[in-house]
Amino acid sequence: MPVRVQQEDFDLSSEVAQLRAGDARVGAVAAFVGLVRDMNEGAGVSEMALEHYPGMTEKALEAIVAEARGRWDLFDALVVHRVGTLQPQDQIVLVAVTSAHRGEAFAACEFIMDYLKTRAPFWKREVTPAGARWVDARESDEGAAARWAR
Amino acid sequence: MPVRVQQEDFDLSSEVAQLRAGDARVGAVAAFVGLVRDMNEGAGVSEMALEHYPGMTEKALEAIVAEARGRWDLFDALVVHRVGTLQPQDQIVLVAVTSAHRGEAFAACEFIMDYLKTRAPFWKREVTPAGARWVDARESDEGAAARWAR
Amino acid sequence: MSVRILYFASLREHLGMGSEELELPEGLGTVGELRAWLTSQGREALAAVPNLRFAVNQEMARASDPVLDGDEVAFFPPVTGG
Amino acid sequence: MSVRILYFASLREHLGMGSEELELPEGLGTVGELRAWLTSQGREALAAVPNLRFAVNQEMARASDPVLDGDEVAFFPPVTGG
Repeated sequence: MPVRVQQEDFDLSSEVAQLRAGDARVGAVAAFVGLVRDMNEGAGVSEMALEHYPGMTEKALEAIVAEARGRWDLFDALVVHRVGTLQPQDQIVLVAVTSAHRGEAFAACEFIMDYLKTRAPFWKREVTPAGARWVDARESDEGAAARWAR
Repeated sequence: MPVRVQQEDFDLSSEVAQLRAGDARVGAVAAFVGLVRDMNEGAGVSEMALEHYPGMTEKALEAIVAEARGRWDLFDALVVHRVGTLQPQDQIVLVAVTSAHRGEAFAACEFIMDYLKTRAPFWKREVTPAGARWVDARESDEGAAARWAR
Repeated sequence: MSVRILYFASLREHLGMGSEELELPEGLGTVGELRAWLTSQGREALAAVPNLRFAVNQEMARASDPVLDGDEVAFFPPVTGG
Repeated sequence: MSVRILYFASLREHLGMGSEELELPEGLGTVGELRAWLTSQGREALAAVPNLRFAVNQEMARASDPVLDGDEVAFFPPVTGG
């Protein structure tokens, strides 16, 4: 399964080890981990909750991974995204990609993150001293995804 | 120490955990791992030896990390590069970068790899069925590094 | 025709519900028309959320995309995962 | 003047040595001149390696960079780490 949505935390080393297990063609692994920050838009964040759209989330992530595999020569790709309640410093998302060479691994990994940020149905709600609030989408994320248009 | 040259293997999770330890400002970790492939330039590779220039290697890697920190808003960056004898599937190099946002983490991580590939004094020697041979530098690596010129 | 409607995040909170099953009146052919009708039926938050997004049968959709009998139609604010 | 010379990788193998300490004759002012002189002194591999690279005191250098008394000068093929 190249995509997983789960409440549990994940371990970067074991996920990457499993992704490339036994495949000696792999010369490059690019990985990204997104984390809960204790500060966002100028306010302290003490807790974050992640809501998603079960069913569509998995389909959207699989479509993004399939699109990446169509664009670059990858051996494998993995997306793990957590849902539920998280604290600052907690891991939110992992994207890992294996390829023969680094250029393709880097590009595919960043592409998957940029598309995930604008196309995968997750929503963040954060708790600040002023109360809980839904996180606003960042315009820069639309711009980042648009770079890959073709 | 942001750079290490060592014979021993490294663990991706522990390196990243240490890099971001206690820093709740970190929202993004980009990491790259380079691995020994069992095939290069059309020949099977059974073993690889990595030679380096002790003293200069560390300085060159530190200069590359410093350059990356000057170009992007990073919290921290780490380079671990192995030397000695390695087998296919072994880890060769780790580059990991922490930042508030993913764009800077991805750019800095790829920049460090591209510069390392052309400016850090390491040389690979691989054993193939036809005997041992020094790996030739790839022209595409010069091109990748030149992209960052400014 | 009959459709299943889903609401997420701030929209779900404003409406006080995550989903509903509805019989639609004749003449509702697109997601945009469905949205307008739902707004007129007391679900004003559908007009208030900036940059509202749509999905039909769990795929991102546009206001001009068709809605058919048995479809699952979702409304939500721009996504903020990652 | 006296310099320490280092050779790496295929160049080290071809020359059969990794380093040497040398007294240079008068008139050798640059890395390029040092290379030419070394080649003329029986170290022909210095002319044979394509795209030979240089470092002076552990920093990448050019053929036109100066060599001074006490310097550490390294010659090696293009790097291939990572």
